[in-house]
Amino acid sequence: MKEVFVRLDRCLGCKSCENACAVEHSSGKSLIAALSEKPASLRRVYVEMVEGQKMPMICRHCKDASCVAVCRTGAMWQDPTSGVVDRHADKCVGCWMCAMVCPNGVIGQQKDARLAVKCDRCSGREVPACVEACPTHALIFSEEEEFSELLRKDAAARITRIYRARA
Amino acid sequence: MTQAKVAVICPYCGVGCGFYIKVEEGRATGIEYMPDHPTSRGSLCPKGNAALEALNHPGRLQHPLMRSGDGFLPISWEKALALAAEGLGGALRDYGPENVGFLASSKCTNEENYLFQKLARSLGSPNVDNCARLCHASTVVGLGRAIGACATTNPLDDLANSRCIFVIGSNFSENHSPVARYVIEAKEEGAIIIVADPRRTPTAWLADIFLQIRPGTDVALLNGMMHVIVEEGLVNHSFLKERTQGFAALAESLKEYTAKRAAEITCVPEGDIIRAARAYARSPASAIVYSMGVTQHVSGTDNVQALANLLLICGHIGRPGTGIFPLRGQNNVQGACDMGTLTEFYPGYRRPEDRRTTEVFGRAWGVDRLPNHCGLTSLEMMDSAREGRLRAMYIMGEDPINSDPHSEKTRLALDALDFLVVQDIFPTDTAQMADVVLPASAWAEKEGTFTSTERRVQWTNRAVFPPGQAREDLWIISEIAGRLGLGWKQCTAEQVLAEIKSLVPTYRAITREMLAREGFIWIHSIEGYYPSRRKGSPILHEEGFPTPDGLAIISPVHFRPPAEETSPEHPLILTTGRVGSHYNAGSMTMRSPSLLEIEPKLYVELHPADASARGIVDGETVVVQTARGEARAAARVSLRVAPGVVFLPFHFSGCNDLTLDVRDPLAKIPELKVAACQVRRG
Amino acid sequence: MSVYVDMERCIACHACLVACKQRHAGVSNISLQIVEERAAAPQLCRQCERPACMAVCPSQALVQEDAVIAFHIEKCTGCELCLLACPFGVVWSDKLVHKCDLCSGDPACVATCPTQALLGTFQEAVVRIRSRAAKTLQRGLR
Amino acid sequence: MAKDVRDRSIDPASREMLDVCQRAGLETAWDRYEKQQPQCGFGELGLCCRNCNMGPCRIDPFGEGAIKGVCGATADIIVARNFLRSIAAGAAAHSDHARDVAHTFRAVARGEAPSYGIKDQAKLERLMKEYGVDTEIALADAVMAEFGMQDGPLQFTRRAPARRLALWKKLGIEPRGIDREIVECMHRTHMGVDNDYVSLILQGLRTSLADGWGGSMIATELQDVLFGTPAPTFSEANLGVLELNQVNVIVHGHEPLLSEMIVAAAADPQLLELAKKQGAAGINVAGICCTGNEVLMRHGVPAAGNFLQQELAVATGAVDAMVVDVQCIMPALGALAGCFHTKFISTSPKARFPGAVHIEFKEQTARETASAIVQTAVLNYKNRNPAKVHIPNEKSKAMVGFSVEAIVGALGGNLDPLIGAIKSGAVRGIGAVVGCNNPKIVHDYGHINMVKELIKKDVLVLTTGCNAQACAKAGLLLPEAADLAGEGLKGVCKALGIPPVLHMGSCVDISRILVAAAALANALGVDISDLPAAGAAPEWMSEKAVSIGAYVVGSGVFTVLGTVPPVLGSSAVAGLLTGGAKDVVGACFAVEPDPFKAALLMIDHIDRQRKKLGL
Repeated sequence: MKEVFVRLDRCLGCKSCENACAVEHSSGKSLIAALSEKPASLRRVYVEMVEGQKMPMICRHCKDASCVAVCRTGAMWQDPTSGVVDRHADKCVGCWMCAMVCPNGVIGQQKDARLAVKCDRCSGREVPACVEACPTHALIFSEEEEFSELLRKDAAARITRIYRARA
Repeated sequence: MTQAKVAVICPYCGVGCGFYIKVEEGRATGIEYMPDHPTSRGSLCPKGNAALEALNHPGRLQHPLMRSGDGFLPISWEKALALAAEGLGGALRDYGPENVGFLASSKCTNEENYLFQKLARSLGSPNVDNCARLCHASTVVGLGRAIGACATTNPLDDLANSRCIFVIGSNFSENHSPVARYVIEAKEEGAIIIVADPRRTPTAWLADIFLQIRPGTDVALLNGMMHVIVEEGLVNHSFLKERTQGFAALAESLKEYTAKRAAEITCVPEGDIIRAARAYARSPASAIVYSMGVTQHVSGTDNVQALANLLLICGHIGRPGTGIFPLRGQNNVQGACDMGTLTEFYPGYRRPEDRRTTEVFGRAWGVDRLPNHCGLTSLEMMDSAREGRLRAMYIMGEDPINSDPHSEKTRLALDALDFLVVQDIFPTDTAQMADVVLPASAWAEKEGTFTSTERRVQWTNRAVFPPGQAREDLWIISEIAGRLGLGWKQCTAEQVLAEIKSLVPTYRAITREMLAREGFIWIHSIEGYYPSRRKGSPILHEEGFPTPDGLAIISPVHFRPPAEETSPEHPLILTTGRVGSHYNAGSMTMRSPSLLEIEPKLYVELHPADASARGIVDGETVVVQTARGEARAAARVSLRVAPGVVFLPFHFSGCNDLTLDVRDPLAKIPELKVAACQVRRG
Repeated sequence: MSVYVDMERCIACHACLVACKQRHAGVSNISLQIVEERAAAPQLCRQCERPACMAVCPSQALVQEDAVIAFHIEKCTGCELCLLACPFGVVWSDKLVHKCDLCSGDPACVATCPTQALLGTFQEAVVRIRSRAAKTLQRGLR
Repeated sequence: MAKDVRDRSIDPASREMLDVCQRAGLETAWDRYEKQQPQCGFGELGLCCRNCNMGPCRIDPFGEGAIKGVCGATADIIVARNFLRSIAAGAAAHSDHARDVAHTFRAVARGEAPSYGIKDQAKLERLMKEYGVDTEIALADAVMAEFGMQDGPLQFTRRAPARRLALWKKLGIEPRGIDREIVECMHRTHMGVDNDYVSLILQGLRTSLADGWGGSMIATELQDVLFGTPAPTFSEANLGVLELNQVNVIVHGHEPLLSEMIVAAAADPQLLELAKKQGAAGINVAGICCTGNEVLMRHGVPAAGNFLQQELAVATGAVDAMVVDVQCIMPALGALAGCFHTKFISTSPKARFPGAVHIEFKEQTARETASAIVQTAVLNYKNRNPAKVHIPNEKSKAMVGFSVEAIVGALGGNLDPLIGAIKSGAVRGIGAVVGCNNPKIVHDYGHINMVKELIKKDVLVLTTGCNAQACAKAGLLLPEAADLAGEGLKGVCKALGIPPVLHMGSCVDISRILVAAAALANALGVDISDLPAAGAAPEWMSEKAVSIGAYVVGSGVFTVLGTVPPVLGSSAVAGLLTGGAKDVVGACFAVEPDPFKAALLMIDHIDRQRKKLGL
C-alpha cells in the first residue's frame, strides 16, 4: 500500500508541506479560512534542520506502531488494511504517552484541546496534502517498490553523469 | 526566622556535583539544585538528593568516647585527646614510628588529608595511606607508569565531544549518574558506545556494542582488540613515532591474542571484539571510561596498562573527545592522592626516596628527619598488625572492616593492636573496636576543598555546626599533633590551603575567585610541566607526557587468570560492585531511610539458569559461600548476570566476609572483583 | 503541563524517586519500573486532560486546577476508587491518595534528573526526540 | 553538548552579554535566526516571485517541478528581477538619507535652521565651484535637482576617471537622476516589462552608480559641509564605553542630523546640572551603527558597538535612552527595552517602531528636540535597576576620522607618498572592507580575520560601517596595530604615524573610498579597474550592501561577499555577476564565507593587477 516517502536531497525547507498540512486539517480547508480558526489548525509534518540538511519529518505509520501499543485508552489505533495510524479524538485523554514513545517525535499537541495530533495521511484524499504541496517533489506518495525504483533511477542518472564526466 | 542558602560539594562520589543547603535556625532543612554547576548542571543522583538524611541522622557521634569493657563511656575532649596522644605517643616511643599506622580518608578535604599525612610523617611514620588503595591504586601505578599522570585526562563534559566511548568495568549510570548525561549527548550526536561489563547494567543499556565479559579476563579482551587493530593496520603510526616508545614489543606480544583466542577466554563473541576494536580505532576521537571493574583485580595494574596501550596505539589522547577517564569512587580520592596520603608519595606525587623531597618538606615543616622510603599500605598495615608488629593506629573517616576484603582478617588485625583511635561521624563497625573514638564533623559542617575526578578543585562551605561536642577534623588533628610535641598552632582551612599551594606545584595557581566561581582544574597551573597547546586548556598531554623523556611508555602485558578459579565445590564466579542508591561501606547511605527503602538489604544476583538448577526462586533467602566464609542474602534472579556469574553489592556488611584478599603485586590492590563461590538455599 | 519522559535517556538511577520523597515528606509519587534489564520507565501522573481518577472521585477530592489534577486531602474519603480508575497506576494511596502535584510548578524530579530524561514541557520533549530522529537520518545520508 | 551561546561572537564584550542574555532569558537576533531554521531554499536561491498576483511563483531548481512562473518568467528573469529590486531598495535608502541632508543644507542656506551652521567653508566653496554656482542656495537647489533630474549625468560622476566615464557611456549605464533610476527599477521589474536578465543587471549597475556617485556621495559631502570634514582623532569602542554612574544615551541608526544635536545637548550645563540632581555623574553619549560612526569620527564620541550589538547594549540595563533615526534598527528593540527601564525613542517621521516613544525631529527645531530627548534620558536615569545592570568591562582605543582630505593631509599634501609605496611594493595594494553583521557568520569573525590577513600581507585597509567598528573594538585602528602588519606596510604606517586600517566613516562614506580610488587612478593615469585594489563585505546582510557591492563592482573594483546573495537559482545571473561582468565593467563579484580564503582571493587579484601595471 502507498506510503509518504521523502527524497531528502530534494527538500529546500520552504515548509509548503507544513502549511498545506495545517490547511488540510482545518475545517475550512482553505488557507484564508484556516488563519481565522480557533483553535488554530496544526501541522502534522515538521521540517527539521540538521547541519545544513533540511528534512521533513512525518509519521512513518510504523507496522506495530509503539504509539498504538502504549495507548491505554484505545484512542490510538492502526487500520489493519491501510496501515494508517490514527487517533480517535473522543477516546484521547491527553496523557502524551504516544508522544513520549514515538521514535520520530511526530506526535503533536493540540494546546487548548490537549489532544494528540498526528498525520492521518489525509483520510479521504487521493494524495496527501503535503505531497501535493511539495514544489520539488521531495515528498512522494507511492508504493515502496515504486519509490525504490525512483531512487534507483536517480542513482543510475548520477552514476552515468559521473561516468561521462570521467570519459 | 533566619534563612540562608549555602553552596556545598556533594559528599559522595568523585563527580563533585554542587548543590545548596537551605539553613533555617542553624539546621539544614533542605537542598536546592545548582543549575550553574559546571559538571552536574543542577542534577543530582539519589544519594546526593538524600545527603541531608545522613547529615541530620540522630545516630551521629556526639561525644568523645572511651572504651570500658565491651562498651563505651562518653568523656571530655581534654581526656580523649590526652588518651589518644598517650596511646599513639606510647607506641611511637616503645616500638618506633615504623610500627604506628595512619589511615587517612578520601572523604576528608584536601586540607585535612594534607595535615594528617604531615602529622604522620612529622612523627617519623611512613605508614600513611588511604582507601584509594582499594579503588584506584592500580590507576595510580599503571597510568603513572604509562603516561606519567594518574588522573582523568579530560573534563567530564568533554565526553560529549567524543565519537566513540569505550566503557569498561564502570557502571556510571548508577554510580556516577551525571556522567551518563555527557555519554548520552555524545551518543545522540552519533558516537558509538561500547560497554564491557560482566553485567547488563543500566550503563550497558546505552551501548551500541555490549561485551558481556567473563570477570577477570580484561587483559585478554584488550589484547584481542589491539590484535585486531594492529592486524588491520588501524594503528596511529605518526602518534606512535612522535609520542610513544615500546610499540614493537607490544606488537610482538599481541601475536598470540587473536580475536578468536580472546573470545574463548572472555566468552565475548569474536565478532563483537572485532567490531569494538574497529569502532574504537577508526573514530576521529575515542575516549575510555573505566572504574573499579578494571582496577580491583590481582591484574589491576596490567589492566590499566593494557588500556593505556590501547589508547596509545590509536593516539586517542590529548585532544577534545579523547583521553582516559578513571572515574574515582570517593568525592576526594583525587585530592587525597594529590595530598600524599599514599605511602609511596609525598604531596604532589613526590617520591620519598628522592632526597630533594625530604629536604623540601623537612624545611617547610621544620622537621629534620622525614621518612625517606615507602611504608605500609592500608592492607599491609592490617597484616603487620595481625603479625603483632604494628602496634597502634590512627584511623580518620574510614571503616576498613566493611571496606577491606575478608572482614574477619581485618577484625583480627584491629583486635591485635595495643591502641586504636578512630575519628568518624558515625559509630562504624571499625569504631566499635577503638580504644578512643573522636566525634568528627561531616562535610557540610566544615569548609575546605575537594578535588573531583576531573581534577576540579572546589571549595565547599560550612552550612551548619557539628552536632553535640563533635569538632572539626582540622582542629582534632592539630590538637593531637600539639599533644605529641609537634607544637602546631590551630589553623583554618584557608591557611592550610595556602601551605599546600606553596608546596604542591599543581595547586599553586589556585585563587579564591576560581574556587568561588567554577572551581579549578589543576592543569592550568602547570604549563611547561604538562605542556598545553591552548593556554589554560583543561586537557592533559596535548603535546607531551610528564615522563622523563616526554614519551608515553607502551609495555606488553599478558593475561593471567584470576587468583581463584572455580571448582566443583565453588562452581560460580562471584563478582562485587555498587548499587545506585548506596555508597561504599554504607556508613552514610545505610542511615538514609529513602535510600534504604530502594535497596534495604544484601542481595545476590544470579542468572535464571543457575537459580533453577538450585531450585532457588526470586526473593528467597539464600546462602552465598566461599572458601572464606558465607553470607545470607536475598536471591535476585535476573538477566543482568551471565550464567555462572553471581553478583553481590558490597555496601552491605557480609559481602566482604566472602571476598578474597589476594593483591596486585605492584599496586597492592586486593582482588575484590573475582572469587569462586557456591549459592544454596538458606 | 505534566512531566514528560524521554525513555531513551532514563538510566534507572532513581534520583527522581528520592528527590520526590524529599519534597513530599518521604513519600515518592514516582515509581520506576525496570523492564527486562533493558530499559526503565519512571511512572508518574500524566495529568490527563480527561482524568479517569477525577471522573470516579465521589467527593471531588481530585479536581482539575488549570494544568494540574490537584488533590484536596480534606475532601478525600479514602474510597480508593481513583486507584482502580487510573490507567497508569500512578495514583496510589495509604488511606490518603498520593499523586504527582508537579511540585507547584517546578518539579524536583525534572531539576535533578542527571540525564535530563525528565522534561517539564511537551515541546522540549517532542522537539528533542524529533531532532534526534532527524540527526540519525542525516547521518544516514552522509 | 549544548552549544555555548558565547560562541556566536568573537568579540569578548558580546560573548559576555550573550551569556547574560541567555541566563536572563532575553531573546536576541541569534535566537530568532535559529528559530527561522530551516530557511526557505527558494528564498535563498532567489527563485520566488511575488511581483504579480498570478503568483506567488516558485521555480523548482531540480527542474522536475515548475521551471517557469505563470507569466513564463524563467529562473534567470526572476532572480535578476529580485536582485534589481534589492539594489533599488539599497540605493533608495542611501539616497533618501542624502535627500534629508540636502533639505537641511537648504534650510541652513535659507537661514531656516538656526541649530545648524556651515562647519567646512572650504569644502562648501569647492562644491560650489564643482557645480558652477556661486551661492549656497544655488548649490542647495543644484544638489536637490540631482534627485529628480531627467537626464544625466550626475555631477559627481565627473569625479570618476575619464575611461570609466567612457565605459559607462558605452554600456549605457551612466546614471541619470537618482530617483529616476530607482523608479525605473520598480517599473522594469513590474509584471511584463524588462524580461532580459542582462539588461536587468545593467540597470542594476546604473542604479547603484546613482547611489555611490550620487546619493551616498551627496550625503557625505554635505554632511562634511554642515558638520565638518573628519580629521584623525582618538576615541574608544565597545560596550565597555557605557558608564555605570552616568546617564547613557545611545544614538543608533544612520543620519548625523539629529545625533550632532544630541551630542551638543549632552554638553548643555543645564542638562548636566539636572543629571547631577538625578544622582548621575554626567551624560554619556555613545553610538551604534553608522550614526555612531558619524559622531565617532567628527567628535570622538565613543562607539558602543556595531549592528548585532544593538540588542546587547540594551541588555546591559545601563542604557537610559536608545535614540534611533533610520536604517538597520531592529523592531525587536521595543520589546527588549520593555524588559528594562530603557526609553526607546524613535525620531524620524519615516521610521516608527512598536514600543517606542516617538519624539519627531524637524530641522527647524533640531536643538530643542535634542534637548528634550536628552532630558527624557536624564530623568529616566533614576529608574535604572542596579540589579539588572551588567556592563562588560571591554573597550579599546581607536584612531578614527580618515576622510580623503585627512589621508592626503597625513601623506603631506598629495598622494605621491602612497603611490610611491604602492610602486615600491611596501604597500601591496588597497583593500576596502565594509559591510554589516549577519548572524549567519560568527559576529565579527569575518571582519577581523579578513582585515588581519590583509594587513599581514601588506594590504592597506580602508574601512567603514560595521567593519570599522569591529576593527575599532579589536584595536586594529591604532597606530600600534602596525605591528600586526607585514614589514612593508608596517614601515609606511610607522613613518606616517597612521594605523594599517583607516576608518573612513559610515556606510554612505564608502563614497569617500570611491573618491580616493578615482584620485589614485587619475594620479596613475589608469582606470579604477586597473588599480591593485579589492573590496569585501564579509558579513553583509542589508539591501544597501547589495547596492554598494554593485556600484563598487560597477566602478571597477573586484568585490568578495561573505554571505551568499540570493542569485544562485540562476546559473546565468550568478555567472554574469561572478565572471561575465569582468569583461563588461572590468570587475566582478566573488562569494567566499571563509575570511581567510576570501582574503587570499583579494590578494591574488591585487597581485595580478600589480603584474598588469608592471609593478
